[in-house]
Amino acid sequence: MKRNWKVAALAVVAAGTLALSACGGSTSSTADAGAASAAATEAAAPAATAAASEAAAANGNPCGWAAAPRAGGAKYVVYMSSLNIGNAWQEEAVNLGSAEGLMAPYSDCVELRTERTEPDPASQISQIQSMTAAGADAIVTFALSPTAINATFKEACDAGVTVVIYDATVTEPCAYNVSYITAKPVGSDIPFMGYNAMAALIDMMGGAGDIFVAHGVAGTSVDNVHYLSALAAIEQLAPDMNILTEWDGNWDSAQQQKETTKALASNPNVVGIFCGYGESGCVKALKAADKTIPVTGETSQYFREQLLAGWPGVSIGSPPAQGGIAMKVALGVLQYGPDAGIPHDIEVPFKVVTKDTVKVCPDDTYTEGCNVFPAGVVGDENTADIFNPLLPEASLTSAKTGVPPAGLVAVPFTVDELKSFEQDPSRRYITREACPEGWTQGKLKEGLDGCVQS
Amino acid sequence: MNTNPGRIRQTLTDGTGRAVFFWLILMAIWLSLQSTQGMGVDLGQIQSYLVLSLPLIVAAIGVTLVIIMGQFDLSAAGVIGIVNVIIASTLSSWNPLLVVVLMMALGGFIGLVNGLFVILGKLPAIAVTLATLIILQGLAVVILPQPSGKIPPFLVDGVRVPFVALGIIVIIIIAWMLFKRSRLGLYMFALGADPEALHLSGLPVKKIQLKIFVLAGALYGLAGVFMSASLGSGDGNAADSFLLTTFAAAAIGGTAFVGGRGSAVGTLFGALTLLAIPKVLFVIGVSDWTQKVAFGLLVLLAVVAGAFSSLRKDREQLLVAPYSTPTEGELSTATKGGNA
Amino acid sequence: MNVLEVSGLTKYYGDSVALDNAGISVGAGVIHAIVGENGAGKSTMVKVLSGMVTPDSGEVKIDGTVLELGVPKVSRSAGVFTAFQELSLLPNLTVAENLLIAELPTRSGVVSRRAVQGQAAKILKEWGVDDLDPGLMVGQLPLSAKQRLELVRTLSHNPKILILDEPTAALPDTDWLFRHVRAARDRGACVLYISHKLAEIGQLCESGTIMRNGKIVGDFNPTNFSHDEIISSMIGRSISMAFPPRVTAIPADAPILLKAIDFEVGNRVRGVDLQVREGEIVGVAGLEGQGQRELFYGLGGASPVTGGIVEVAGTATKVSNPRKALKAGPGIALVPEERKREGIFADLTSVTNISVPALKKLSFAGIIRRGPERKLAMEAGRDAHMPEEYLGRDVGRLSGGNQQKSVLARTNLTGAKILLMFDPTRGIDPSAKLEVYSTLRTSAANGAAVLFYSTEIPELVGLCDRVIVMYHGRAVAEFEGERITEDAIMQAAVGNTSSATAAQGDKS
Amino acid sequence: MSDQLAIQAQQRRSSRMQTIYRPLILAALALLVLVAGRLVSESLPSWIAVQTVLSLSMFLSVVAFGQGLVMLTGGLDLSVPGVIALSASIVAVWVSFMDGNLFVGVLLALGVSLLFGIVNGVLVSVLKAPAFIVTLAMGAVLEGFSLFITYGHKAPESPELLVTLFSGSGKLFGIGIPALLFFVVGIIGFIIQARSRFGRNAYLLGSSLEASRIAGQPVNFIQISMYAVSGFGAGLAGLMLVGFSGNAQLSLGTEWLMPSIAAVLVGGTVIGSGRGFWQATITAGLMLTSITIVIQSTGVPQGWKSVLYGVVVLVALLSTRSDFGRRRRKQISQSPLQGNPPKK
Repeated sequence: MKRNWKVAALAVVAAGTLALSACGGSTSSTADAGAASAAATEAAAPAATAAASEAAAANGNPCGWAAAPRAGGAKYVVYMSSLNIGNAWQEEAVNLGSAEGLMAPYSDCVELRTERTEPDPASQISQIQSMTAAGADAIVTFALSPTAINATFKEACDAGVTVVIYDATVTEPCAYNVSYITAKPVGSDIPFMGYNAMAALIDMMGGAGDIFVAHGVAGTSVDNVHYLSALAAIEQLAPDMNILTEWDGNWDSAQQQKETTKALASNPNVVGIFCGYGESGCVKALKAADKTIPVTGETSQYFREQLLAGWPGVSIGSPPAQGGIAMKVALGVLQYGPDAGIPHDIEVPFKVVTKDTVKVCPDDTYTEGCNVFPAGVVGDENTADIFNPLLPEASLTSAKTGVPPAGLVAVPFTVDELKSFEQDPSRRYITREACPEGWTQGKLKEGLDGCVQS
Repeated sequence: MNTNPGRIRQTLTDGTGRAVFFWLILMAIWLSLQSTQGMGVDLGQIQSYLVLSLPLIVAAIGVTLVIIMGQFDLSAAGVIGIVNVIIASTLSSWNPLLVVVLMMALGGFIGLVNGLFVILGKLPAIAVTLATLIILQGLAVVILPQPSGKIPPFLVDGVRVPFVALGIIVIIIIAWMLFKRSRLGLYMFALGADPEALHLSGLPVKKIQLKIFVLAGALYGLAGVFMSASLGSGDGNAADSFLLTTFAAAAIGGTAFVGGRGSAVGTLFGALTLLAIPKVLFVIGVSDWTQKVAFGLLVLLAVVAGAFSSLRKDREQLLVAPYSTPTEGELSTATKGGNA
Repeated sequence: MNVLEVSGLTKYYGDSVALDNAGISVGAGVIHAIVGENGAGKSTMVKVLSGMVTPDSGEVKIDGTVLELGVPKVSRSAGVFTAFQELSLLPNLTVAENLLIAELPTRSGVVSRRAVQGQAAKILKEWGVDDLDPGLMVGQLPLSAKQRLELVRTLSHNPKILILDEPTAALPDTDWLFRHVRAARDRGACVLYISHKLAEIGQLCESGTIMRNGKIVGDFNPTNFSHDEIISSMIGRSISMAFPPRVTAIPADAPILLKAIDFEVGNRVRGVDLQVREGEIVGVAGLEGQGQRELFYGLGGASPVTGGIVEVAGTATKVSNPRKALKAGPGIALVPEERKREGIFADLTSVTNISVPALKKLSFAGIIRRGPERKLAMEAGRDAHMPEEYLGRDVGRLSGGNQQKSVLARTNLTGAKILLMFDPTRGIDPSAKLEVYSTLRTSAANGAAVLFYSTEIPELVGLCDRVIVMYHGRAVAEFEGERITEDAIMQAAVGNTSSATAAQGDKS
Repeated sequence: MSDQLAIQAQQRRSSRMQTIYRPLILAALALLVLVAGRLVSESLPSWIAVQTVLSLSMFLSVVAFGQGLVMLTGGLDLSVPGVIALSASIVAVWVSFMDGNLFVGVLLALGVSLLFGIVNGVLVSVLKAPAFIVTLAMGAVLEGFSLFITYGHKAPESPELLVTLFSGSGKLFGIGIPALLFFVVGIIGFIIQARSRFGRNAYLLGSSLEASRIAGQPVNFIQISMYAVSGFGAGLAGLMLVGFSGNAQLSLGTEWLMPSIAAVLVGGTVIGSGRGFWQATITAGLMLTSITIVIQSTGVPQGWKSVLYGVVVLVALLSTRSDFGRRRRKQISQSPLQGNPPKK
C-alpha cells in the first residue's frame, strides 16, 4: 500500500515537472503581460503632453519617468538587497541605499523594498529571480560573485529590470557596476585602493622592513584586485620588502584579530601590516602585543579614532556610500531611460585618511573635510566614511536605520555628472574581464592586467 | 489522493511521505501567494528553481548513502568546490561528457581516499572528512584565486532547457534502483543497521564501505558539475554552503542519522524543501533578521516532526509485536534443554 | 585422513591469548562437540574457520588442502558454513533478503524482489519453516524465529563442514534442528557442535573436545560421560553442580513486596496477576517472546505500562521509568536481557560500572571521592563473586560471566529489595552461573523478593520457590514447591493448560 | 590465569595511555612544533608564541569543553557560533546601549545561552531529533536573534572589564590573563569532566544510553544538561570573545567551531562512546593551535595553508589513534553523531 502510494506520488511529481519544464522554454506569462502593458503605455505616451505627468502617473508612468513600472502599479518597484551576515559595512550600505528611495523626490515615484540574502550563490540567484518575478523595475544589490550570478542578472535585464551592483563588481555587461575598487582616491593620481594603501604603508615605514598581508575573503575578485595591486606597489616602490606571512582575514575583525595575534607570535619583528576590512582586529591585536607599527586599514570608526590618537596608519577603503550612489544610479536609469547614456561602469571616489588628515566631525553631521565621528556616536566597526561627494544627502541617521531624517531631500544625478565618473576604459578588464571596443588587453602602468588603446 | 485521516497519518510517519507533504505545503504557499500578489506562476522560475536544486539533490543523495551505511562525510562541499574550479579553470573547452566522467572519477577518487583513511586507517569518518574538506577548500583557492572562467556551454545549456526536470527524474530513478534494487544498496542498509552481522554473513564489509564512499564521492563530483552548470563560472567559495545543507536535506527527507534508514526520494524532497523555504519567505515578505529565524524554525519543524512521528511509531511497534507461536515439536524437546 | 584438520592455531588480541596452539581433527560424517567456558576460545576458533579472523599462526586443512585464512569467501567456497551464536542476520532486511544475502539473484544487475522472495520461499519450505513469511523484516521477528532463520541460512548451503555455535540458545524446537543436523551428517558432512547444554550434546554428538583458555585440554565421549568431570575440566577445577539450597518455606506472613494486578503492556502482557514475597524467588517461564520481557521491563519501568495496578510493599505505585522504579518503596531493580547494550557500560571500568547507584552518596559537592568509590565497588563486587583483579578493567573486555557479575553487584548496590532478573545466566559459563545462583539466593535470604526469568527450565526448577508460566501475554499457570517440574512447565509453556494444575492467572 | 594478568597489565597501560601519556605526548608535540617552527621563522620559539598559544587555546578549550561532553554522549553541537554571537551581543548591547550593569548583563547572557542549550537538549533527548540538524537549525535561529539585538546598533562595544580580562592587555605577573586562564579552564574542566558526578554521568550515558536508563539514571535530564553546559560554555566563550575582540558581531564564533571539534577528535574522544579525556582534548587544542601558528608563519599562499593544516590534522589523527585499532568493531558498529539509538 505504502509503496503504491509512493510510486503514485513519484509519477505525479515526475509528470508535473516534465510538463513544467516543457513549457519552461517559452517566456513567462507574467513577463508577457508586463511587456504587453508596457507596450500599451508607450503607445499612449506620445498623445500625452508633458504637463499631464500626473495623469501619466495614474496610467502607470509615475513622475513622468522614461518607462512605465513593469508590474503596472502606480510606483516603480525597486529592491535594495544586501548580504544577511550582520556586517556593519553591509548594513550601512544597504541603509544608505534604502534611504534614497524614501527621500523626496524619489519617494513619490518609488516603492522601495529591502531584502537580505544568505551568503551563498544559490540563495542570491533564487532571490534575484524572485525579485524579477515580483515585478522589480530595478534591483540594487551586493553581488556575491563576479561571475556566478551573471546568468540570473542577464535574465533580469532581459525582463526589463535595471540591475545595479555596488562595491564588488560583476562581469555581466548589462549590469551597472558602481564600485571603488579601480577608482582613484581623492587627491591621488594612481588608481586602485591596494596600490595606494601599500604605497602609503611603504612611505610610513620609510621604504623598508617586513610586513604582514591580510586578505579579505580569499578567492574573491575584490580581494584579488587589492592583493595584486598591493603587490604591484611593492614591486615598483620597495622591491626589497618581504611579506613575512599572509592570512585570510575574511573581512571580519574577529578573524583579523585572531590571525594577527597568531602571526605576531611567530614574527614579532614585523614593522607594518597591510590589513583590509576588519582592520580594527589588526590594531587590537597589535595593542595587546604592545606594538605600535604602521597599519593600513579600511574605514572603521575604531581605526580612525586610533589615527586621531596618533597611530601610524592609513585609512583607505570601501565607502558604504556606494549603496546610496548605486540606488541613485538605478533611479537615474529609470528616470532617464536606459539609452540616455548613463555609463555602465562608474567609479566611486574614496578618501585617504592618515593621522595627519584625520578630522573629527563637529557633531554627527557632515562637514566638509571631517572624516571621523566623535567618540561614542557610532560603534567601533561602523565605518566613519558614510559621506561621499557623490552622496551629499547622506546622514548618520540614514546609515543607521535606513530611514532618512524628515525633510532631507535627495540630489538626483544628471547624466553628465555620472558620465564624469565613468571608469577609465583602461581598467575595464579588471572589472569586466573584457576590454571595451577599440581596446585590447595589455599591462597597466601599475603592473596589473588592463586594457590599452589599440 | 488521501481522504482517510489514518492514511495521512500513516504517510506522515514515513520519512519520504513527510518530506513530500512538507514540500507540497511550501510549494502551495509559494505558488498561491505568488499568483495572488500578481506575479503569476512563472514556469521559467520553477524551472530555475529546479536547476538550483539539482546540485543539492545529487550531493545530498551522496551524503545520504554514507549516512545510511552508518558513517559520516563532510567532504561534499570540498569536492563540489574543487570540481567547479577545475572545470572553470582548465576544462572549459573539453568535451562536456568527458568532463562529467572525469569529474565523477575525481570525486570517486577523493571518496576512495576518505574511505581508505576511515577503513584502513581506522579513523573516525567525521574527522577524516573534515580534514579532506579543509584540504579541498584550500586547493580550490589555490587553483582559482578569484572567481572567473567559463563552464562548457553545453553543460550550462544542458541544465537550462527542459532537460532539468528530465534529469531529476532520471537521477531519482537511478538512485531509487541503487537504494532499493541493487546488491550494494541492500548491503548499505544492512551495514548501517548491523555491520557485525553483515561481516558474519560472509560479506566483505570493508569493501562495501569503500564502495559507498567512492560512490558518494562520484555523486559529489556530479553535483559539482551541475553546480558549475547552474552558475556558469568558477568560484572557489561557491560550494561552502553545501557542507550543511546536504545534511539538512537528508534529515528533512527522513534519513536516520543512526544509519540503516533513509531514502533517495526523501532526500530529493528534503533538498527541494530547503530551496523552497527562501522562496516562501520572499513571497511572505520576511526580509530582515526574522529571515534567519524563520529558516531555522522551519528546518527544526520538519526535522522534529519527523523525529516525533518515528518515536510514536517505534513505541507502537514495541507494544504490538507478534508472539512466536510454538509448534508441536517444541513440546517434546524444550524440556530436555539444560544441563542440571 | 580427516575432512577437517586444524593444527597449531594461535591468536592474540593485544597481549591476551584467545587461541593457544589449538588443534582438532574431525572426520566426515561425524558430529563433534566442542565445550568450554565462555572465553575458552571456541568462538574464536569458529571465526577462524569461517574466515572472519586471521590467526597469528596455525593451519587449517580441508580434505588435505590448506585453507587460506581470513577470507570469508574462501572458507565458504571450501564448504565451511557457520550458524553464529550472536546471529548474523540484518534487522532491516527481509527474511528473503537475509536468506540469500550472499548471492542475491539479480537480473542485469537489478535485484528482482519477486525472484528473491520466490527463491526464499522455496528454501524455507524445503527446510520445514514455511510458517515464516519471506517478506517480513527480520528485526520484527521473535528471537526464536531469527535463530531458525540463521540455521536455515547455514543448512541450505549443504555445507561440507557445518559449524553450529550455540544453536539452541533461543530455539525451542531442538528436534527440528537435530533432524537436519543428523541428515547432514548422514550426507557425509562434518559437524562442529558448540553448546553449553551438555544434555543436548549427549543426545546428538559422537565425539567431543574440551577447551580452556584457548587450549585444547582433552577429548570426551559424549555418549558416556560425567557432567561434573567435564565441567571441572572446562573450568579447571572441581565444583559441585548443586543449586544453592532452597529456604524450606517462605512464611505465609512474609510481606508481599511486589504485587501486580491485571498488569498490561500493550498487547504483549495481557492482564497478568502476580505477587512476590520477601525472601522468595519466583520464576517466570515461557517460550521466547510470550511477553515475559515486557512483563519484566514494564514492572521495572523500562517499558511503557498500559494498564493494571502495581503495588510495591502494599502501596499502589506508578513506575513510569527505571529511576522511579528504583525509588518506589523498597526499590525495584531490573537486570536487563541484553547485557551488552542494556546492562554494562562497556568502555568503563568495573568500578565505574558498579558504583553508579551510589554516586550521589559517594560524592561531595558534586565531586566523586575515588577512594571510597573503589572500596564500595570492591565490597559489592566481592558479594557478587567478582574477582577483585577485574575491578580496574573495562567491563567490555571481561567475560560474559564477569560482566553479569558487575551488573549484579551494581544491582545490589541500589539497595533495591525487589529484583527483576531477566535471564541473568544467558550465555555465561557454568561456574559463573553457579555464582549467579548463589548471589540470587543470598539476596533472597537477605530479604529480597526476586522475580527470575530463564530460558533454561532446569534452572527454574532448581532455583525457584514458585514458577509462573507465560503464554501469549498471560500467566497461564503457576507451580509451587514439588509441583515445579520441567514437564509441567513445558506443558503450560506451549499453551497446554488443561493438564496443568494450580493454574492461577489464566484469564482467557 | 596468567593471561588474565596480561590483560590486566595491558589495560592499565592503555588506560594510562589515555589519561596520562596521550596528553603528555600532545603537549610535547605542541612544544616540539613551536621549536621546529624555527625552521620557518627565526623568531620561534619564543615566550610570546607560548603565551599566544596558551591564550588562543583557552578560548578553544572553553568552546571544546561543552562540545566534548556533547560528543561523548553521541551528539554534536553546531549551534555554538550562534550562541557565542547571541551571548556577546546581549552583554555588549546591555552594557553599551542600555547602560545596564555589567554583572546583570553577564548573567543575562549566560542565562540565555543556558536556556537555548536546554532547548537543544530537549529536542535531542525527548523528541529524539538528530543532534546535527537540531543544533544547526538552532544556530541559524540564534544568529537571527543576534541580528535582531544588534539591529540598528551594529557591532556594539564590549564592556571595559571584559576587554581588560580577555584581550591580553590585562596582565598578571607580566603574563597575559587569557594565558593564565588556560590553566584555570584546564583544571576546572578536568575536575568537572573527570572527577565530578556530572562528568561521570556523561561517560555513563555515552557508553550506553540504555544501560544508563535501566540503571536508574535520569537520562533525559543528563542529556539535556550536556547540551545546557555546551550552551553555557559557548555563552561564556561569547563573553570572552567579545572581550578579546572588543565588539559583538555575528561572526565572533564561526572560526572556533571546527577547531573545537577537531581538538575533541584529535584528543581521542570517540563520538558516543564514553571514551575521551579532557586532558587530551585541551592538549590537542594546544597542539593544533601551535600548528596553525607555525603554518601561519610560513610564507606560503593562503590556499596552501589550508591544505597543510588539513594534512596535519590527518597526520595528528593517525599518530594518536593508538586505541582506535582495538576499538575498530565499536567504530564500525557505531554511527557517529547519532541522536539516540532507536528504542527496541
